[in-house]
Order: sequence, then C-alpha cells, then structure tokens
Amino acid sequence: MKKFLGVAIAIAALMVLLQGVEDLPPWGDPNQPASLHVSPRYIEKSLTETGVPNMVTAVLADYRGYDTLFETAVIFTAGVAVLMILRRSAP
Amino acid sequence: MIDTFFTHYNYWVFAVLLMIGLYSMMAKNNLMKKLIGMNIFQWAIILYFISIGAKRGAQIPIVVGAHGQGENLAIHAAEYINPLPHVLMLTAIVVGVATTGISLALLIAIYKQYDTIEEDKIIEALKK
Amino acid sequence: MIRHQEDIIIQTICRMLIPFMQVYGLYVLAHGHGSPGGGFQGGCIFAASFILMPIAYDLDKAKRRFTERRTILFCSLGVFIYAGVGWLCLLLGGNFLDYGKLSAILPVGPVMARYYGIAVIETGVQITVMAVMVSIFINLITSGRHEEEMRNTHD
Amino acid sequence: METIHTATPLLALLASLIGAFLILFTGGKRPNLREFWTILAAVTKFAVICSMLPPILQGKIIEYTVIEIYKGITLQFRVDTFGMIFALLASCLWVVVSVYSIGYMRTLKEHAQTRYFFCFALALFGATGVALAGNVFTLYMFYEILTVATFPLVVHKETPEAIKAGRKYLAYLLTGASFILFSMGLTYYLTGTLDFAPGGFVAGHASKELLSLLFVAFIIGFGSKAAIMPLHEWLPSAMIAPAPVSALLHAVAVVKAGVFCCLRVILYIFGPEVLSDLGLGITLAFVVSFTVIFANIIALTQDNLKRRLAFSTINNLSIIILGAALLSSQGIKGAMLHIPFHGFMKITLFMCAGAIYVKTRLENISAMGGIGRQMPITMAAFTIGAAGLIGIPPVCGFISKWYLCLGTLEAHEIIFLMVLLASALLDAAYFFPVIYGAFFKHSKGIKSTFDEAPALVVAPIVVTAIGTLLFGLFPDAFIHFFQLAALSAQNILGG
Amino acid sequence: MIEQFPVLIVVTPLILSFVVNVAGLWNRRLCFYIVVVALASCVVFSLGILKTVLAQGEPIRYSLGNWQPPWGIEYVIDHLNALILVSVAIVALLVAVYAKRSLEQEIHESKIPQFYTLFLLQVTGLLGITATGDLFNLYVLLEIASFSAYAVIAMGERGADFAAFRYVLFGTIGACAYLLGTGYLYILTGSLNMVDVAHLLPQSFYSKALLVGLAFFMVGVGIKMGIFPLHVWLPDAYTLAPSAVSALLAPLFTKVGAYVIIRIMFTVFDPAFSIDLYPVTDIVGWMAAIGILFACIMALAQSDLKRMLCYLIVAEMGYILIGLASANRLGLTGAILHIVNDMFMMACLFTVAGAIFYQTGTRDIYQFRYLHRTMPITLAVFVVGALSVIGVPPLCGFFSKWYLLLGAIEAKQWALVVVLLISSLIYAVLFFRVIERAYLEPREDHSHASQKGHPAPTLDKVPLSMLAPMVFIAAGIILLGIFSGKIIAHIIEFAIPAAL
Repeated sequence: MKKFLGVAIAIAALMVLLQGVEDLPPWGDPNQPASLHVSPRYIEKSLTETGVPNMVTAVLADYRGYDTLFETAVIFTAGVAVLMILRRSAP
Repeated sequence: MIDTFFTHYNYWVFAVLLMIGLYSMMAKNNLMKKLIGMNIFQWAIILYFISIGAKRGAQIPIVVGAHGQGENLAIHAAEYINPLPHVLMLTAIVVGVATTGISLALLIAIYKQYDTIEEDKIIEALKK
Repeated sequence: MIRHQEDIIIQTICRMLIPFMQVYGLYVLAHGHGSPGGGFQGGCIFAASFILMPIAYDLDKAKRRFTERRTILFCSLGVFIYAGVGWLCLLLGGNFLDYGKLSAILPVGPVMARYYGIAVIETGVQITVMAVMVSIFINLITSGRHEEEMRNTHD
Repeated sequence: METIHTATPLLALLASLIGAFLILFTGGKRPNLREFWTILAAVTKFAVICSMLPPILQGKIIEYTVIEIYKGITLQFRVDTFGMIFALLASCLWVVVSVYSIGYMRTLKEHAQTRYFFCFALALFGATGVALAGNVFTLYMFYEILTVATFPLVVHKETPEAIKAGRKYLAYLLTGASFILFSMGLTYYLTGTLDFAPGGFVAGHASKELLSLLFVAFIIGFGSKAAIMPLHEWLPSAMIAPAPVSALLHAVAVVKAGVFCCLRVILYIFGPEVLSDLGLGITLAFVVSFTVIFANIIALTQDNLKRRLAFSTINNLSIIILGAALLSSQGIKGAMLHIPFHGFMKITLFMCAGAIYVKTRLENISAMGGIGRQMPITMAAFTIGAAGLIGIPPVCGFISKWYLCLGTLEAHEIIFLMVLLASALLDAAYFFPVIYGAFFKHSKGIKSTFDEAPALVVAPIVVTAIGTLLFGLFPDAFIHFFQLAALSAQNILGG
Repeated sequence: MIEQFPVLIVVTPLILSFVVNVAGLWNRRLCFYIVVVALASCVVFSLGILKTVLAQGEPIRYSLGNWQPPWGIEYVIDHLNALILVSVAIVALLVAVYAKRSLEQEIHESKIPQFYTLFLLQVTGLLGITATGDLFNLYVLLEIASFSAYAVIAMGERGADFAAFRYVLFGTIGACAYLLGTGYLYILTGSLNMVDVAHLLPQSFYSKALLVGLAFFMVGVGIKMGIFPLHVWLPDAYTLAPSAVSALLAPLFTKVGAYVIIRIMFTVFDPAFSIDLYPVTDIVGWMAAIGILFACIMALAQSDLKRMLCYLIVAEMGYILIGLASANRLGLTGAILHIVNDMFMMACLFTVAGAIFYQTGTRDIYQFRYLHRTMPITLAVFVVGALSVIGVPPLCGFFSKWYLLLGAIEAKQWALVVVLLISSLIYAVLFFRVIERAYLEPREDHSHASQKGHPAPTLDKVPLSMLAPMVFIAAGIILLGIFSGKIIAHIIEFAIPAAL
C-alpha cells in the first residue's frame, strides 16, 4: 500500500517536473540567462576586484561571503546538535 | 516532451534521481534507507544546479597563471563556466553533510532506545 | 564500540601518513586561491588525519590529542574568526564583511586586502570544519559515551 | 442637532471596569471592602450617566471617539436619547441589584463571591458599552464582552445542570455572535460605514434580496440574545443561576441588551422606510407575535416560579420588538418605554422570587401557598410588579402597553392589537394564581407569622416596587424616560 | 551606527551563540545571561530598524560586503519585515527568560550550554530569514533554523527523537523543494536577488517552468510552516519537544514561514502572476478551508493540551492563507496582522501549557480540575489567550479575524467566510472545554459545598521568571488588540504591495 502510494506520488511529481523541462534552456547553452545576467561580472571582474584567480573562491568568500559565514554556522550547528543529541556525560 | 530529451537530458536525469529519492523516503520502512533516499534527493538537486553552470566550450572558472597581478589580462565571460552554481552547491553540499550527520546521530539515539530502526516497529513500541 | 587491537602495519602506515595528510590539508587551504580548494576541503582532509587516529590506535590516544573541550573551543573559534573579520570591517567603517576596509590595518591596497581577508576567513572555516568533523565522528562511533569507551579500550 | 465631544461616556464605562478589578484584587479576604467597591462603582456610574442627561434632553448628542481602527471603523461612543434610556436603566438598576445581591449572597453563604461580583461588574461594563456604542463595531465589542462575562454567572452554582445551562448559553449566544460578525462585515462592505443613524443608513446600498438577507442575519444574531423563539431555549435553563443573576439577565443587562440591539438594527441601521419597502417590518411583527402568544402559553404550564417569570420575560421582549416592528411613532415610543418599565417590574418580581428562596428555599409555586402571610412586604411588591406586567393602571406597565396599542392602531394592524390584548389576558392568567395562592392558600412549611427576608434583600424590592408605581403615575419622573422615548421616536421618523 | 542595525540584528546572536558555547565550558550559569543580553540587543536593533523604516518611508537596503546587488547579498527591510522582526525579537526574548527554569526541569543540566547555543542560532535563523532579500541566503538561514530545531526537539520526552527524525526527513524535503524553486528562478532569470528577480520575471510569466518553480516554493515553505496536507510532522514534533522549545518554535517558526510565503507570492512573483494569471490564490484558499476544518476537528479529538494547540497552529496557518487567498488589501492586512497576533497568542498558550506541566506534571486536560485554586495567574493568562484566539474583542485575535472576514467578503469567497465563522465556533468549544475543567468544580448542592479534598487557594508555585514573561505576553495580546488600528495605519498599510 505504502509502496503504491509512494510510486504514485513519485510518478505524479515526475510528470509535474517534466512539464517544465522544455521551457528550460538546453544543457550547456552559453546564452542561457543564468550565464548572461549576473555571472559575467564574477568571471570578468573577480580577479581585478579581489585578486583571487579562483573565481569560485572569490565568489564564495567575498561576493557571497555572507552565505559562507552562515554555511560555516550550519556546520557549527550540526556539531553542536550532534553533541547535544548523543553526548551522555559520565555516569 | 520527448523531442527535447536529447537537449535537456540533464533535467531528466535529475528529475528521475529526485523521484527515486522521494520514493525511498516515502515507501521504505527502514529509517536508514529513508536517510539514503534523503541523500539521493539532495544530490539530485545539486546535480541540477551544477548542470546549470555548464557552458559548452568553456573551462573551469580559474584564471591560470595570473596569481596576484591579474589586473592586466582580458577575461571573456564565454571562456569560463558559470561559477555561481558551484558556489551555491558548495553550500548545499555542506548543508547536506550536516543534515546527514544530525540524522545519523538521531538514528543512533533511536536505535539505542528501541533496538530497531524499522519504522513500524518503532511506532508499535511508541503505542504502548 | 572500537576494539583495541594492535596492528603494527596499520599503525606504522598511519604514523607515517598522518603528518603528510595534515600538511596536505594546509596546502589545500593555502592554495585555495589559485586552484580548487579552500577551507572546507582542507578542513575535511585535516579532520581525516585525526579520524585515522582512533581507527588505527584507540580512542583515548586520539582524545588525548583532541579533548572535548578543545573540540568545542575550536568549533566556536573558527566561526568566531570568520564573524570577527566581518565585525572588524564593521568597526573600520565599512559594511559587514567588506574586506576592502581591512587595508586600513594591512599594509596593502583594498584589492589585496580582500585577498588576505579571504585567506583569513578560509582559515576560520578550516578550523571549524576540522573540529566539527572530528567531534561528529567521535560522537557517532562512541554514540556519545566517550568515557565508557575509553574505559573499555583500557582493559 | 449639535454634538458635544467629551470623555464622559468613557468615564461611565471605566467606573465599572476599574470597580471590577478593584473587586478582583481585594478578593475574598476582605468582603466588606470588596462590596464597598461594588456599591461605589455602581453609584459613581449612575451619577456619571445622570450627568449626561440634561444635554441629551436638549436634543444634543454626546460623542467620544477612542481610537480609529480602520477607515470608517472607529471605537466610538455616541450617546443619543435611545442609548440614554438603556444606560440609565442598567446603571440605575445595578445599584439596586448590587445591594440586593450582597444581602442574597451573604445570607446563602455562596461560594466564589469575588468571582461573582467581578463578573457582575464586568457584565455591567459590557451592557453600558452596548448602550453608549456609537456604531455597530463598538456595539459588537461590548456585546461579546457582555456575553463572555455573563457565562461565569450562569454557571455560578457549578452543579451539572448549571454547567449544562452554561454550555447551552454559550452555544446559542456565540452562534448568534458569529451571525452578527458576518452581517457586520457585509454591512461594512456594502456601505463603508458602521455608524448608527436615526432612520437607518443602508438605504439604497444594495439590492432588496441582499438587504433582506442582511436583516435576517442581524435579527438571528441579536435575536439569540433577545430570546425570540425558537432561539429562546437557553433563557429558561439559565434560570438555574442565583436570583440576582436572573434579575440581571432578565431585567437589567443581557436580554435587554439583545432587545436594545434589535431595536438599533430595526430603527438605526435599516430604518422604517427601508423596512416598510422590503415589507420586513410586518414579517418580523408576525414572527415575534407568535413568540408573544406562545411564550405565555408555555408560562402557564410552568410550576417553577423563576421559569414562569422567564417565559414572561420572553413574552415581553417580543412585545418590545413587536412595537418597534410596527414602525409607527406611537409603537416605537411604547417599545422604548417598555424597555425600562419592564426592567423595573421584572426585577421586582425576580428579587421577590429570590427573597422567597432565601427565606424558605422554595422554588415551586404550588408549594408557596400562604407565603403572603409570612412575607407580606415581598408579596405586596410581587403583586404590584405582576399587575404592572398585566397592564393594570396605575402601574407603569400600563403606560407602555397603552402606547404599544396606540402604535398598532396607528399602523392599522388590528391583529397585533389582538395579540397584545391576548398576551395581557394570559399574563393575568398565570400571575393571579401565584398571588391568590400566596394570600389565600395554605401549604405546610409556611409560617403564618410575619417572618421577612433580611433587610438588605427586602429594601431593594420595596424601592423598585415604589419605582414601578411612581413611573406609572408620573412616567416622566426623575430620569425622563418618557421624554427620551418621545424624542428618539421623533428623531427616527423625522430624521 | 544605526545604518548597520540590519546586519547587527542577525550577527549579534550568531556571534554570541559561539560565545555561549565556549562559556558553557567554564560556567553554565553565565550562558543564560549572555542569551538574554543577545536577545535584548536584538529587540533594541529591531526597534531601531522599525523606527528608521517608518521615518524614511521606503525600504532599507543594506548590501553586505559592500557589493552592489544583484552581485552581492543584500538585506531589504521594508515595513513588513520590520514589523515581523520586532515581534520575533520580542517574543524570542520573553520565551528565553521563560525557558530558564522550565529547562532546568526538563533537560539534563550538562546540555544547557548547547541548548542555549542552539536557541540563539534558531533566533539568528529566524531573524535572518525575515531580514534577507536574497533567495539563496534565505535557504541557508532556513537550514540553520531547522537544524537547531531538529536538535532541540530531540531533547523532548519519549518518542521525541523519532518525531525529530521524521521532522528531519520532512524538513529536508521542504528545504530541498525551496532550493529547487530557487534553482528554477535562477535558471530563468539568472539572478538570486528578490528585487532583481521580481524585475526580470515578467518576461517569462507564461513558461510552465515558472509555475513548477512556484509550486516547489509553495511545497517547500508549506512543509516548514505546516500547512494542512504537509503538516504531518508538526503535531508530534511540537508536542514531544521540551515545553520551552515548543514555546519558541510554535509561535515563531511557522509564522516566519508564513511571512516567506507572502514575500514569494507578492514580492518575488508579483500579484499579477499569483492572482490574475493563474488561480494560485484560489487553490490556496481551498487548501486553507479544508485545512482549518480538518485541524479544528483533530484538535477537538485531543485530550493533551499541547497537542491540541499544535493542531490549532495548523488551523491558524489556514487563517493566514485565507487572507492571502482573498487577495485584496483587507485580506492581506488581516493576514499580516494575524501573523503578528498569532505569534503572541501561540506564545501565550504554549507558555501556559509549559507552566502547567511544570507545576502539575500533566498536560491532560481531564486532570485540570481545581487548577484555578493552585495556579490562578497562569489560568488568567490562559483565558486571555484563549479568548483572543476565539476572537473576543478587544483582544487582538478578534481584529485579525475581522479583517480576514472583510477580505473574504470583499473577494466574494463565501466558502471562506463560512469556514472562518464555523471555525471560531469550534475554537470556542475547544477552549471552554478546558476553561470549564479548570475553573468549575462540579458539586451536588450549590451552597457552600464541602471544601474537603480541595487544595487550598494559593498563588502559582511557578517561578517568577516563568510567570512574568507569560503576563507580559498576555499584556501584549491586549495592547495589540487595542492599538491594532495604529499598527495598521502606520505599518501594515505600507507593507501591502501597491498592486493590490
């Protein structure tokens, strides 16, 4: 029963997903909006603006550094969470 | 839908993976399998994002041999793939790892309490 | 629970391996600017070296190097460094995380100030990632009961 | 007519609100201080409201806007002649009832007296708010406060029946409240305002059908409190409450508030023109006249005195609405007069019933034979009140009923005249047995020697009984009910 | 300094959470005070922000790292965020004070520092979600909030860890769905900044992909806020969690989710899309109607006070959705007002549930007899909250309900009107059931019944640090009710998108 339900929902959701597919740009298309709107600045300017050749690092740690701060906070949260869930002090 | 398959197959792959994950999260009885399904689910999305970043005929987003003094060489956006999805996915990966860590911890706690990670058994145990 | 078994091969290999792994972790961190790499990757590699220790030897040996207090301390320290840099930029009159302002205290221009700022925060990230990975690992394998585990490994 | 902006209405409300909390914080440790607060609050309130009387009588309007909630919706008090009638009635009778209930509660050593007095003051707060409200929104707010504050009083005895009665009370009144909420929202959506206007303000804002729907929703909502059949069920079962509470429920605050709101709807939201266009006035009149007759017939069958009085209340409330529904000036005047007059008479009767209970623990009429010899004062008062309800001059009930009858004639609806007369006959039919039995029968357990209830209980009864007589002889005495009613009728039909 | 408040309000609790974690190693008693300091400063910052927004009348835009949007991340704080920020900060502070003693009873004291760390991270996440103007940043903050929620919920009574695990599964689906929605918007517009996206979207309004993206957003946030068909995890998780935790999560997390939905429907996708182009609002409305009725009936079936309240949350979420569904100024006013009111009402009720559990050790409403003798203040607070939820004026719950009603009427959604009225009746049944049990003592004879076996009337034995926040919250409910007019006129009026 549960399995059939699972299959049904999965298929339905798959259909929904695939509905949208043909409106999305084809794979590797250099002219898709994602590659044209924001990212060019990262690619062209990051070296001159931050001096970091590795654009990923530049974007990660500088343009979107705030995300990364919270990303680190996520790791920290996970550490504390595991400590809190599992840690039993000595009897 | 089908005619666009060969130009859009990355979306198909991600969608199928996503649904595999979803199915195993819903239908499996073993919490560990649910957890694995959850991971598949996350990684499908990561795959999707990475595939956004792809650009035909472009290289990885690292300027070669320009360490420090890159002000004077010209860079064209078309030559490098889009770094933003990679950045986002670094975050998403970290989040995924954290989720896995927490849910493993919970699994251990559950196992220590009920001596099983089969969902129905646990629910029975909770009933009484 | 980890049985305490003597295996000369594994122990020797690990003794040789661990320092190199740690150096490599530092390299990945330091070279994150010019090549794939950075705090997260470096941190994971670094953590792996510590994780090898309880695998090869036993837990308390690892714990002696990496006590829980120290773990918690490092967890917080890393993120604190990161956020602290942000605060520093704030105090130097810029927006939060505006590394450019660091040029006021660093002997370089704003662009290179960003370069070094990134380096600093990557270090912070590395510390946190390493500490958290180790602590999660230790808590998972001992399911949170370090002391008993260590007692078991003694006898 | 000119408008005075002053905070006096707010003061009148705060009097009882602050009083309530003083009572609460004083608590059961110091009962005397607590009841002092009650009396003080009651008297202050009455004084404040009386102070507003002269300008009102000169045709002015006292207005005070507390805060604007939204465009066109304000928390606003607007004291006009009609509101004044109800405000005066409530505050004046509160003084009497609080004296009475002190005597009653103390003699019976009731439990949770602090809660009782607290909720009593809170209920009065709500009732006065209803009286002074300047628009439907404010009206609804205080209406709800009144509803909730009365619940603890209804369940005061905390016996299973009491709790059941309380549930019934809430079920009926909250359902009604949601009807009101709906129709209020609809009104605001249609007209964009909620302020009362003599002669109504909805005219021409919507189609006939929608207006009729609105009217029905309103009447169902407020009718649940005014105990129009078939929404009356909660009232008789609420009789389980202590006598002063029944007095409050019936004579002073609750059901009167319901009727008051119905009249507000009929006369100040819709107005005679709209209603006569829609032909709803006569329809409503027929509905309520059914209640008038039927309630009295049921009353005949009741042996429990308080239940019988309850049905008589239902009958009188419907008579009031009937008078308003006739949409004729005399009818409106009569209806507005009947609100305070019926209040006085009915409170007398209930306090008599309470006094009998305090003294002899009797509730059934059949067991009260000869009570008149034991408690002559009480039963004399009872007789006066009953006579008034039947409509025998010179008791005040006669006046209001007279104008109601004139109203039917003015509206050329002889059938309703018949209804009124029939109901008067039925009144007689169920009141005289009580009086007759009280004076000329004998039943065991009743002493034939003089043995009255405590003074604190009897004194209020005497006061109200005399009041009924006075209002019958001089309907415009002291607080000018007559003039107020005449003025408001004139505003509605003239304005 | 005041122009730095938007970031300070988020970063201060973050940094202090690390400090708490370390300070816990040396001195556990210190943690609590650090938390209070952090949250108090948050309140100050939020008030400052609100003041600035009201003063300048247009959104504050704070670009982090001084990178202009859309390249950098920016905080956009308009009247809506400011309002939510203030209320989140205030409720969080009150609950933190409340939490101290109830934790000492329910959580092993060696875990207190970690708990406070997670508590602060939770608040950080919620405040960040409210403040940020960047879709992906919102995702990260959402995850922080969720993680801390998972961990603290797992600290609850028996079965909490399993509930937490299910929460992890559902929450991850939700977060991933949200991320996917972000991905769809990103691939269609190439931007992650909400304002920027909102500008770019209209060119692709007619693509099916966008609709799929919106669906994913809805599902994702819907799971996090526990909208009806996706609420499965909520009752267990919030019931079994420690009372302080549910007192923090239940009011805040779900409401912030509601805020996110409003953001997405009316800021990112502009109203033209969500209302005219596709029947999004109608679907939402029907979900809400069914959800409310379902949740009300489920709540009626519960005997555990906390679980009943949990179903109440689901219903309240439905209320907010009704406001969105009616899709006009009045309805949206109601929705926004209800978010704020509901924070306070739920905080009130859950803290009361916690306090009763603290003193009597039970949450079963059939055991509440004679409670008014032993904890009068708590019950008074409960009555205020209950009446407000039922919608008795002049308490705040009535006003939001009133605007929702007006909105539904104006939108001619008669079904929603009926649901609103019926549900408030069911609420009345729900709460008077409890109030009756707590206040009335069935007795045979009315007069001065025998006092034997009844506890003597006393004041609450609940510590002051728990009572005071409850009383403050109750006062807040009353004040919100009285001043709702001002709040609407000065804040919410500007918070509603002009297109409506």
